Amino acid sequence: MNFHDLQPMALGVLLAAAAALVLLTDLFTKPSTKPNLGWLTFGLLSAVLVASFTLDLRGEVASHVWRGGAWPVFLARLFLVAGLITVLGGMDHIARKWTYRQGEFYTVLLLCLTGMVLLPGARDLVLLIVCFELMGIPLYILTAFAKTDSGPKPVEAALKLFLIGAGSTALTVFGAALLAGLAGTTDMSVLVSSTLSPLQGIGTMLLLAGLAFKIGVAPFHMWVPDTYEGAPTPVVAFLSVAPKVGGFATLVMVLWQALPRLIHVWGPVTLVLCALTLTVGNLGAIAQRNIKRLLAYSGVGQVGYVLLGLLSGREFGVAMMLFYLAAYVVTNLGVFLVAHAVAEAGDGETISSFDGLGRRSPWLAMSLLLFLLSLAGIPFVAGFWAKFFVFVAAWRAGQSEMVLVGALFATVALFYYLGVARAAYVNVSAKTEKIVVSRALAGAIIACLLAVVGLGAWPSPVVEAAMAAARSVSGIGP
Amino acid sequence: MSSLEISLYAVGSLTLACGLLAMGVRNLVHALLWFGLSLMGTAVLFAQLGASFLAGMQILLYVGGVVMLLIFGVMLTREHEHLGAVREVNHRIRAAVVSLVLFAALVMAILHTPGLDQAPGLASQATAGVTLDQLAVALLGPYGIAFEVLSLLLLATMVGAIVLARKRDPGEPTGRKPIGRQNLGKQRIEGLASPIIALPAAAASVAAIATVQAPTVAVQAQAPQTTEPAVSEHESPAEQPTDDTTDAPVDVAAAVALSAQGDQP
Amino acid sequence: MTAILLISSALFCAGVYGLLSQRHAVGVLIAIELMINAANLLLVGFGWRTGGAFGQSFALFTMAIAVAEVVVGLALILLMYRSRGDVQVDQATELAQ
Amino acid sequence: MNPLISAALVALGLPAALALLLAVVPKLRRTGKPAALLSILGSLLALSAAGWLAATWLHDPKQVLDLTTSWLPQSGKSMSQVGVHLDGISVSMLLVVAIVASCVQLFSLGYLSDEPAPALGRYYAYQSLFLFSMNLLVLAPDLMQLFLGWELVGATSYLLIGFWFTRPAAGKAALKAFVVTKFADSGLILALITLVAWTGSFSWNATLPAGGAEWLALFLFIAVMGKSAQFPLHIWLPDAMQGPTPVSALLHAATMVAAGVYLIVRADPIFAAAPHVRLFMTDLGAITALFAALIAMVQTDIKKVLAYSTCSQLGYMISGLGAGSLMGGYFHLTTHAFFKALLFLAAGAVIHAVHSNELSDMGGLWRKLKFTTVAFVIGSLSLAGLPGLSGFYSKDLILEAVHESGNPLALGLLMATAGLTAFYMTRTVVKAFFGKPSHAAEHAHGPGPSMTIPLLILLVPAIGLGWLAGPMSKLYGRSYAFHLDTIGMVTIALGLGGIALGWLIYGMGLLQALPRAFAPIARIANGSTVDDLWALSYSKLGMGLARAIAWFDRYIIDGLMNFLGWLFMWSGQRVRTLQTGNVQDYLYAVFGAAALIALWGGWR
Repeated sequence: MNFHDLQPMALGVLLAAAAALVLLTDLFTKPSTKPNLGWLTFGLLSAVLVASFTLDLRGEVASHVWRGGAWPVFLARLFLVAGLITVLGGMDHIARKWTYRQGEFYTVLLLCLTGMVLLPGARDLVLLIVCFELMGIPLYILTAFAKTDSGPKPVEAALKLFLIGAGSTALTVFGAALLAGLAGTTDMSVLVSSTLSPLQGIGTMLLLAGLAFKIGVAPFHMWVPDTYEGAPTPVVAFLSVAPKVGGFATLVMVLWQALPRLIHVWGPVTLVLCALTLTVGNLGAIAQRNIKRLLAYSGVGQVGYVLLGLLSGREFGVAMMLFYLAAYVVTNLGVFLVAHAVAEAGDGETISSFDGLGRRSPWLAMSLLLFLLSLAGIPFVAGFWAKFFVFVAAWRAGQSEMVLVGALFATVALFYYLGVARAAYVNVSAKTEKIVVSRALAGAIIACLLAVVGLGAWPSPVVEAAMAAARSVSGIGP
Repeated sequence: MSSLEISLYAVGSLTLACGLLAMGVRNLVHALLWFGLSLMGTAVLFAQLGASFLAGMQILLYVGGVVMLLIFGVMLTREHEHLGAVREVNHRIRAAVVSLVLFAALVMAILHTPGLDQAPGLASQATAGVTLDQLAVALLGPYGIAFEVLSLLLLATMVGAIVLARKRDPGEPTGRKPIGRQNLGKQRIEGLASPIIALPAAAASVAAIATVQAPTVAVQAQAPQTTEPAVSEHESPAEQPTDDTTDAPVDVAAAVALSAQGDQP
Repeated sequence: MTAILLISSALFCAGVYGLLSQRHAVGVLIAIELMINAANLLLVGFGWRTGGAFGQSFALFTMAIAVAEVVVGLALILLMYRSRGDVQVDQATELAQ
Repeated sequence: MNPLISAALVALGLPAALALLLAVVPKLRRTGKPAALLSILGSLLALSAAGWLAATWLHDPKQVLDLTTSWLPQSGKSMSQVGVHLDGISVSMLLVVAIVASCVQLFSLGYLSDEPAPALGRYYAYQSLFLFSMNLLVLAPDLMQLFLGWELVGATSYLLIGFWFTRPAAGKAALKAFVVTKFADSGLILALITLVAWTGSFSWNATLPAGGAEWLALFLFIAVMGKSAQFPLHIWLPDAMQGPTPVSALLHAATMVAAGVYLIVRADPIFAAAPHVRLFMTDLGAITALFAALIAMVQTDIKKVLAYSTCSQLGYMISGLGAGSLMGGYFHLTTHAFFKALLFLAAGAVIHAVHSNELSDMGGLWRKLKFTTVAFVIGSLSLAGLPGLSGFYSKDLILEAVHESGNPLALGLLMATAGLTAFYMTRTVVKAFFGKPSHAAEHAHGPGPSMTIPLLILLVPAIGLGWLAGPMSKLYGRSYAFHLDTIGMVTIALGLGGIALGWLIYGMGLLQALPRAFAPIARIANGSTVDDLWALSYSKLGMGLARAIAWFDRYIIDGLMNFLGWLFMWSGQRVRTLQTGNVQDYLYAVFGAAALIALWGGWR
């Protein structure tokens, strides 16, 4: 194995090198210049993103263990965009609150991104699980990064995430052990080549349960509201998008690529989980007063739609799922960053803290409105196409009942999304001063805004890219 | 039933009994000891199945590392004084129901899966076991990439554990009052910084031990596996002392400063 | 092989029981370790049955992952102790509803 | 480029440019009057473009012009087209929208003269946005662009209903309108989904799988029910009257609510292949027509009377379209747009004069507001279907069509509605303009020229459009010549009877009038029995029924929606309480679910 053999997974290698560089730089940086670490990370991430366009990332690594191509590249770009926006939006918060441990923050974040970027190419169960853990363990750390600075809540949030996450890891590993053991190999392309047996069914289910935790499928979502509420907002913004993308990528690879023959086992279960997720997410959000909890439940609801895309079949459904994820990443990051901006101004995290935002900071309020509309799936912002395409895919796959259920809950979702918008535009607040938003955070919000509006006006390029990615993943395997 | 099976059942039920006791006793330190015994039982099972290297690793890593760490954890959080390690009865019944449902599902599936005891490899290779060389080739062959990624995982764990466990960040001014409900025990907690830093060392030992095999493999497989993997592979062992040396003294200094402060009022 | 499967399933379920009934954070960690240990036993058993190195290799990776989780978990438990003064997982209910 | 296309682009682009300008230049918007004049100028230019187009098409009705660019290309072929599509149907609608919008914008200048300048600027920005959205909808070459316009129109409606957002009722009404119409819009989204899933494009001329047209038509009709306020999704429309009156005239009477009807006209190829849905439309339209007319009888708010009357007339249109008469439904849309806009604007002038919506605050206004009275009365007569006025011809067309479709039930309901319509409009006219003036009416002041000119303009089509039914029919690709037959005569009789009855009861006072009118019968039937019986049957049965239906509407239909809202809220609370905060309960859920699905996995 030499360096050229690793070319297809160059993005992961570059990210790992970036993590090492940030860690080393941190060692030799005086506290006063530490805030530059954020910009260093931002620059490195941008460079990797550029590299994803310039390098040739096709081909295989180490005899089928890792495979490049359109699929991992599409997902890698999603992860990188999520990372870039998180770093940009959280930079000032991180520099102010955690001045002396920024280096570690960015190192761990970059390592997490490394795991994510390597995940979609994995064609071996062991590599898949290790990458999945490389994505997961840094998230526990990042969630707890506020430590005891502001009371016990962040620690509790991280502990809940960790305990359920570690339990899910045990489930995943046990399920994977059953599957790999019965097949006699860890190569995912031949995981179910022998005759089907009940143990394989159980293995699939345990694996599914372990993975479902990461994406917050009900009833594995229980940690979501608590962790979102307690953890620092920039981390939550990242946590609410990137691991979900990773989790769904893993599900596609496990369910559609490795275990398509067991669809009679996981298909109905996923369908039920999808319906349950839509119900719990959308109903749970209605009664919330804390904006982060509301967004947590709304995120659970959104997962239901992504799951619908995943269920809807190989190429088209997976492509539409990818588009949904792309729209979801920019939208959800945007809405969390607006909430972050409001909270940073000392207005708290309740929905009533948005009161009068329309008059205090019209641009912030307008961004919030557009993000909410996108989440609600109102034309013509990114979220509309996302829902629309997923529904089309589901209809084509014969899931018309789920389309009706999804449409019903999309209407229910209006209640709570508009509740927030109403606070911003209709409710009156005693406060009149403008909310000061730092330049980096404003830049991140504007980037999300442009993406949401741009995807709404012209979704075609991303749709085409998602189709190409889905084609490249479904062309492999049995 | 063969003699191997009988002995497997015997050791297995001992292991299981220890595991159940670990989950059931009220004293946490006792639970840890039962847990250690259960892990040893697993090691014996490994050895019976021809995985002697793994049995050794099991003793080294789990019994020597994890159990000791957990005992540290119990001691340092001073919770061994509380004996109520398990929850109320109704919670235990609830837990038992869930685990029994899962067990029932598993047993049912095991009994309905044909051909478990007659696999092609069972007769020929099984008795011989997998040699260390074979394992090493696998670890750096098909699992080479996973191995590299694992080293990144350990690096992340190490950095994260250090940054979470240390009381004060290096370079941070010491004027701030610590936030925490239990100020009484804080001097004692200071001591935790170093064991927590030591933990990753234990974790990294997996990587280290496997790395020992690397030269053998390189020779045996005669593959040019030299240049690149070294970058990330040696990252973790290389990084670790650096972090140790920079963080630990500062931490100790901070701890001293803090305890001095804490003593004054 | 049936023996190994039964033993490891029972161990796994013992871990599940512990996970749901232990109230001490370290106890919960023990339970998780027990579950992963059961998975390891399964892997070694399957490796023995098939005769490849995949079982033991997989088990080694799993061990490393388990250790990494213990490390992070202990750091979190320590933080919890610092912020709350106890490590009873069922007492940490500041974030609810 | 074809000059006709350029004219269409002017009608489409100018309002958009103005809305954008007013949105991004706050300074201009806050000046109020200049912003208003700019917006009015824009609408007048759009009107002249539309007028020229209409004149061209009247000359050559068969012409079809397209300027489109492909949007959402997918896998080599194009899923959707955006641009302008000009044919007789779109051009005539364009003209209707332009005339009504210009009149309303002009009228608003006087009506909202008391508003602060920034609010006025905001209002006109919304107005320009509305004109753009409506034109976008009208000129749509396929369902996707129509949907775009449809949603934008809805959003503008939301903004305009909530224009006085400091009033809590306005905010609530806006939210209600949004949620109800969004609920119905999921029908349109479903239609889009099925259309693209079946045919791969959004064109309404595509060939559908067997049975597909019925589903598609059903989904489209659900959306129409919301937008065009059909029972039971009509509940948002009366509440929407919280907006300024000219807005009600433009959006909630003349144009936006008619968008649903326009959608059915546009998607005619789909509906033509869906006989079951069309039958349903005929019946539901007739039910809505009667239901709303009954409720209109007991309303005390002049705008609510007109709002329910709008529901009722939309029911006519839907019923006509369901009966297969594209001409009838579409022509009634056109005439209704003018006379209802006239009625609303006249009502606006009245409200402006007495500062109240309540009929009880009016009375005897004809002395003060002579021109407004004439306009309102002519509008009412047109609505009541008096022969010679435009409403008569279109309504007659619909009734003929329903008759021919062999649906006696719907025909009966619609005929009854015709009588009721005349009755409640007479009631309104008498209560508002005749009789004893109230205190507020004593001090009423007449409207200024910016309010009378629009009324004058709208009077012309409200009176005379009926005579143009022949040429108009060519625009729709149909042919038509008026002839009076039994249905028409019965309708006339019913209308006149309704007017007479209303005049007897409200104009002269029932208790004095009836004994005299029925005197011979009364003498035979022993004194005052008939009188009492009539009074009883009227007050207890007739009005009682109307009140009961109004109550049903308010508490059951509306209440059902509120109940649904409550149900979701309640279950939301239940989901919330599941979240105990104890991580072990969470683990229990996770592992419980895992055990259950493992059981399933092993069993399969």
